[in-house]
Amino acid sequence: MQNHQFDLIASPGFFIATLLIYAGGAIGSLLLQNNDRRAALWSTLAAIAGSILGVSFAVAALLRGIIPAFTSESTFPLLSTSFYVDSLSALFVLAICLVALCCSIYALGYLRHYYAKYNIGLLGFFYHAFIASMILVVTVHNALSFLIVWELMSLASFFLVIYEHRDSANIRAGILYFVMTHVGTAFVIFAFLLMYQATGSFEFSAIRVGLDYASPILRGVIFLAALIGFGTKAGMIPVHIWLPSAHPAAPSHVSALMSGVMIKTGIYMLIRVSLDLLPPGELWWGMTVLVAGSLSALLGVLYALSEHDLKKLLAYHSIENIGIILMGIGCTLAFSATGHNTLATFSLIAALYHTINHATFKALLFLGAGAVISATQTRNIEHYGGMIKTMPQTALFFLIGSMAISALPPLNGFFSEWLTFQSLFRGATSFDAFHDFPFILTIGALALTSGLAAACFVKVFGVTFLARPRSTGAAQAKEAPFSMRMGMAGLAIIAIALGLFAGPVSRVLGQISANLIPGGKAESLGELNLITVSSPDKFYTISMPAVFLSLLAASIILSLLVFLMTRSRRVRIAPTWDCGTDLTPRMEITATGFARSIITIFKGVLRPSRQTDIEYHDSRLRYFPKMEKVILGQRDIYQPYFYQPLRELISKLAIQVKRIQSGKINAYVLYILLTLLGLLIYFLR
Amino acid sequence: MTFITPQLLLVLTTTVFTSAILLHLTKKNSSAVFYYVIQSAAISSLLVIASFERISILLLISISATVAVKLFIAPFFFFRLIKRHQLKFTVSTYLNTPLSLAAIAVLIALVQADFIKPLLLLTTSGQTFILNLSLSTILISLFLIINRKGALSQMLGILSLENGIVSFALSAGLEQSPGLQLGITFNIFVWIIIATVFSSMIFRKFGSMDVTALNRLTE
Amino acid sequence: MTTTVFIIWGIHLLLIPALSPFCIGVTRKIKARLQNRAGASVWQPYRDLRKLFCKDEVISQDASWLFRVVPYLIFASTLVLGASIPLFSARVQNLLTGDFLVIVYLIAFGTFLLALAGIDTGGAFGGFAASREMTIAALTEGGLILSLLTLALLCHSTNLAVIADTLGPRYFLSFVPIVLAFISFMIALLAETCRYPFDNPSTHLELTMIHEAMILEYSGKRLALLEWSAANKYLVFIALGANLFFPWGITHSQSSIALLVALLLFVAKALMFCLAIAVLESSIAKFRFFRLPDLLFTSFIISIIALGLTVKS
Amino acid sequence: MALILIIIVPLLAALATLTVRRNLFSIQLIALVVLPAEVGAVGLSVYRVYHQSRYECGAFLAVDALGIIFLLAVATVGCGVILYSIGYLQEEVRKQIIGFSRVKQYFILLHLFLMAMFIAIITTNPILMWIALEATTLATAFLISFYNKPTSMEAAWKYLIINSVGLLLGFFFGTLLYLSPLIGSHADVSVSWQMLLANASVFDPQILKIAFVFTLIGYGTKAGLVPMHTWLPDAHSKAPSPISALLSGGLLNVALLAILRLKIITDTAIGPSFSSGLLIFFGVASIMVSAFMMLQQKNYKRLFAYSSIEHIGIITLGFGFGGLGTFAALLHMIYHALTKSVLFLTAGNILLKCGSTKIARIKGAFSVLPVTGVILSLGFLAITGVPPFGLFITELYILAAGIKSNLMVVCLVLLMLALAFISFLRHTMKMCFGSPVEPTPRGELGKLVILAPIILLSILLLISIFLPSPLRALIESAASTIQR
Repeated sequence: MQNHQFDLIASPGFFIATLLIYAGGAIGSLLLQNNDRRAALWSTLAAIAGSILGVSFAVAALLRGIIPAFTSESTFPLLSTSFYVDSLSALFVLAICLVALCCSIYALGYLRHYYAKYNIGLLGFFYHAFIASMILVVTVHNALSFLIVWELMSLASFFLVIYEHRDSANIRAGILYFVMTHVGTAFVIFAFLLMYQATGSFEFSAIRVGLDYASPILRGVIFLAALIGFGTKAGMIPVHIWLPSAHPAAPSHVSALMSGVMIKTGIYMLIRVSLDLLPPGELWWGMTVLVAGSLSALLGVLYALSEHDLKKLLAYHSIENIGIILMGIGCTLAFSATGHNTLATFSLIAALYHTINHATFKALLFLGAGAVISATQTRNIEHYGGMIKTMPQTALFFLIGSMAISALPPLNGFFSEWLTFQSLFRGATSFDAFHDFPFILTIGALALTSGLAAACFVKVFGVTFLARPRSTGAAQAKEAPFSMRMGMAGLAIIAIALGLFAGPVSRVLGQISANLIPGGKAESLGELNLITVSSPDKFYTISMPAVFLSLLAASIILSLLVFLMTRSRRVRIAPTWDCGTDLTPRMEITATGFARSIITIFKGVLRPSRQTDIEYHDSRLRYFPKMEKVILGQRDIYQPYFYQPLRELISKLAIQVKRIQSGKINAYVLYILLTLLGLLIYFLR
Repeated sequence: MTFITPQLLLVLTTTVFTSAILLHLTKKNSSAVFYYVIQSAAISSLLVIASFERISILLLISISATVAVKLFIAPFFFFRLIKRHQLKFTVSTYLNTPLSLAAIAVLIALVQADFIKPLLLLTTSGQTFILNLSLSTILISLFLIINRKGALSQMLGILSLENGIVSFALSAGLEQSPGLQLGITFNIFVWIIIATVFSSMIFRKFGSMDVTALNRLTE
Repeated sequence: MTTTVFIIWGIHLLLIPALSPFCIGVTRKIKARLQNRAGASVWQPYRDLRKLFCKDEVISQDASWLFRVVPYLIFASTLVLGASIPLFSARVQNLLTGDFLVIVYLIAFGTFLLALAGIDTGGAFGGFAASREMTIAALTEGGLILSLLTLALLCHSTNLAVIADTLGPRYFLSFVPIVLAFISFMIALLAETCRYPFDNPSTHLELTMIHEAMILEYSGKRLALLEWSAANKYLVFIALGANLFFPWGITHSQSSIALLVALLLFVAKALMFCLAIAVLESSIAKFRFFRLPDLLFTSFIISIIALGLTVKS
Repeated sequence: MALILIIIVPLLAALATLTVRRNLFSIQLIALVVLPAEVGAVGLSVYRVYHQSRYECGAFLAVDALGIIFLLAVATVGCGVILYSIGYLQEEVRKQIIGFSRVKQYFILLHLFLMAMFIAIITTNPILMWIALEATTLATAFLISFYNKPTSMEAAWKYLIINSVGLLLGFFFGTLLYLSPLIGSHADVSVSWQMLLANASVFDPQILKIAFVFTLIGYGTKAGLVPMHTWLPDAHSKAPSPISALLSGGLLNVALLAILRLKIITDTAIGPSFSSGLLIFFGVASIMVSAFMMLQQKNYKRLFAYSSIEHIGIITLGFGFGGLGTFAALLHMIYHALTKSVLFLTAGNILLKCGSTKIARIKGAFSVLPVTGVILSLGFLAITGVPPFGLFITELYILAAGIKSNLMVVCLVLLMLALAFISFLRHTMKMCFGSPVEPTPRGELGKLVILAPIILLSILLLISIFLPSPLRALIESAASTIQR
């Protein structure tokens, strides 16, 4: 590999140029805010340009290896704006820019329905700030600058969440999001402060070296604080509560970015902290992450099943997929803590691969959802139906996304779940019986999760796109504009490609992982080539191209054969069999009905709420119901059992504290006297 | 220093102290002002005597200003306030008299405690008892502000507190430059005017001088 | 030599689709006998398929392109499945698509598409069946994966061909986990292939059917493909059970005699499975839908126990 | 010379305003003239201090790096407030809330208030400082009761009494104790901070401790430290908004300066651990109580007032932690002065437009007051420590300075900061979005009332993103003064 070819692209100057384009996009769209069309055009074109630069920078950086760090001191003490784009950072920059590219192309058409309703210039400003701050988050190498850009990212995304501010639900979602992310950041700050205490520096490079002498307890505390802090951003259960309401509130291309990549910055930092800054880790770290991952995955998908709001449902799937990624990270931590370096490297590939995969297919799904929503003006999937006829291409892209997220071969979701499974299998054999069990249970959780995810996406796709339209909105929907379809097509192609070229991609990821795991060698991972992925000890072998091609070949040959054999048969189009009644859209299965059986089975965990409304033909007789209405909802267990009591406790405390301000001036002077005497007695005894 | 004999100092600080206690005991506003005048008179004579040593024009001005403010202007304002609003008996307290006295006893006991000892080293006359009395005056005056519900009594409490501090300073032998003394006196003068204006405004707005009526801001 | 391997490959590829209607026929015949009926001939499924291929087709006006494509994709997936699993010869160890997770997820691939096709026509039955099918499939997957994982861990490979090849010597060392895993696997088999107590493969009563309701709107060649795919899936499961849990008779030899013997042995094992399934089906009643999860969770738990008992290598 | 100018200009302005009869414009003109004079004088002093480290002017007036930072903060806020007051009072006159005589009274008192604060900062004499501070109390008492409502009378009365008690008891008494080593030396005019510092070694440590406790409580009352803070929310909420801004952005800091001056002496004599323990205690108490109080607030001006208590607590905490904390606390003080005055000024706009200080009565600030709404939300972000505003980084510095010695305190403060953020967020969101409770025409009130907060906010943003190195050098030298 002639590395110097990429020197120009993988240079700090190029990186800064990328950021400057985003800055220009942000300021430009703010300046153009009086003209919707121009602001939209400017902001999307700038974002596309910036993303292309970002993608090329990241690719070049990945191919070239490490970029020399570049640091510039600021006038603030301890704060330096230092960037260090190692391969892990480059990978995340790539993911961010790739998704941002497709989302921006999509936005070209999507922004149209905001014209004259909301301020496009502001949207452009925050959109650019958001992307730029995400890129900074994954490249910055100083804890203070990191915290600043991290907060800027939260801030920008907060404004994007409340962008459609005339809906008070969005404001509430934004508040919840900002509160949760701020509390999460408090934990992050705590973690970094502890690191500062141990090392006396906020530079990552100094922390990395300095923490070697820190006590295991301190490291454990830092790890837990980081897990909670970054877990909040990533949407880990039980600190996920902001996610299902915040992601749907934002404009769809922003939801795609938030779900696709923003929550991954939490994953990035978790990897950075637990594998780069903190090691050596301990076994219980891995186990904790595994448990958190299993819970998130399983509960996330169950909540998604009981959801009828399309974007909310997708948001819950983000929680599920974060859980799967966490499983991979948990394995990595457990392996690296016990010296199984090769296995750790392998597991990290699984986590990273799923991170990228989820970024692509979840962004794809959100973009699809955005297309559907802007066509029908509702987020309730019960009001869709039959849209595969009105929006065939959107449907195809959405189907690809659905199949990918359901981990169906030969798409990319399958491969990363396969990797995660394999890591867990290795975990189930590498430890003593006691420590094996978490792995076995996690395998079960993952198996159940992927099955349920498939069920859920049958529900989503079936109810949204198939059968007959259930509302006039769905019946009169129009296919999305060209640019929106382009955005989705881009992501769909990436999703297919990531499945097909699993070997080479894994090799790149293996290199990244090996850089992070001390003693991890990319060479010891076994074959990772275009055709097969296999372990050195032949524990596993798989060939994604073979799966893909055999399915393709079998289908083509089969169709040809059948076509040749049955050319003479006629095909007649007729109404669906209706048992002699008039078949109306109301007789189709609804999303509620579809998920009902699963929800009933898991009602112990899900605690669904049910609201029935029966109307009788004869209210005295009550035997012949005229109409029965069942609304299945999901009872939130986190609010009433954790957050609500916490809030009440704080309110109670606040009310008690309020008594200090009693309004009586005599009491106020008494405070002064008592403080004086108290202090005198305490200090001068 | 020669002009202040320990005996004289003792007599005067005792007067200050006693009038502070009497401020607690009285039920009539006019007599409270009267006790304050007595207290101020004691302080003023202390100031006058202390300044004999290094008499100067500026010092003379500052002392006469102090005397004027404390002995004449303040009572004048207060009596006018009482007269205008007929405030004979509005002196009410949180604690009744025995309990107030008990609280005062506790405060005086505190002043005798060990931790206050280092302060007593400040004395130049060698009589720690005098400093003790001044400290007690300070605390008792503070307690007066806490205990009383009347605006006038609170004002008197603050002034009495100031007197206590001055008596402490004088008995510890601290002196300020006359210029600064003038500034302080001017401050107190303005303070008395403002406070009187306020209390009469309060009377107009709230119909009484009872500060417990001022309880709307409670958040 | 290459020609032999090529021939073996050919047989391997075609064995499942060729043999599967026969297995269905045999199972039906045995069930009929157990019900004191004469039953149709074991070749009847072949005749049915031919008849369906010759018929014209009626497609619902509400159906989309998905409805038309799905039968081909499902059949293709069963073909890939058949080619990926060990059947009778160890000469063609499939190391490309033979991972057991690929098998499980290819099965899920078929289920997913079939459920979508069921919804696509907008009839009440299709959607209803799709819901049930996905519920069962979701809950089955865990048991299936974990039971196969038990074997994989015993053999230290997740490749089915390797498992079938290497499990034999360790069989009696780990008899208990294998038996437990087998029980779990059998439950998954019944669930996935729409057998009693999960589904009634020969029902025409709307309220009980799952698989039949999803393909209710299909006719002609597409129905034939779907019926055939279902048969393929049935045989794939039987082959998995026969070759993984009873890993004998797969030959390494290249001689045509040995191959023939192995082939016959495989057919015999498959027929034994058909018999066992038929007997099992005849001796139990269909479960109420909401009792099925209990059974599936049982399968799940049993395989977890099996995993716990596994001596890892 | 510049120092004398700093004091003389407001005095002259007050006197000139006194002579004005029935002419609003002349009063405004006088106020406008004060601005460049003050800016020039302060700028000159900053220049001198930056180059000479200390700038003296006669026996009584001098500034060092520590003083100049406070002078800078107070002067900046003061200029912003004067500018704003011109527009604000004009609007009030237009709405017939007040008459001409009140405007005159307001400006006289405002100038005197500024003058008193300037004196307190640049004087070298502790007693003079006390006098100046007491003068601020007296000057602002009538400003707080400006609207003559019962509640504003109540607030003013409480302000007067509590501050008098605090200052008398603590500072005057405490200062006396600080003067104790000079007994017998007949120190006349020349008592100064430097002299006290030079004599620090002759103190009895116990007396010094008592003295510090007294001064901390005395000045703490003025600075609004819990539990002596009780006057603060009342006064801030009832005063005219520009005065609230000046109270928060100026007065509290001046009181802190006095604490710092005495802390330096105490630390020199008995080591820093005693004072830092006390400062941490009051800092944490202030942060905790104010965080909880903010949660239940129904009145936005009170909300801002409690936030001032919180930030004074943070600053105190920073001084208590020492090290990097001192630097950060000084910087935090500047940032907070700017931010809080911006917030109070926007509060003034909202109050004038919507006529209520209740949070529940204010909705849709964005739609009614587009610019003020934006400034309010930016101010909210700044005050809760969200980047890019500087309070974020200074809070981090302060916590970082404390994590080594006071882990639990840092944990607690982190939680309380999050709580404060939550309460602020809830209240601000309620005010910014939605549609107005009563239909109010869209539009700002005037140019000046937007200009002043915008200027202050821009200064804040500028020095948050890029801290000028002279400023940093000044703060560093001030920090080294504090912890020698």
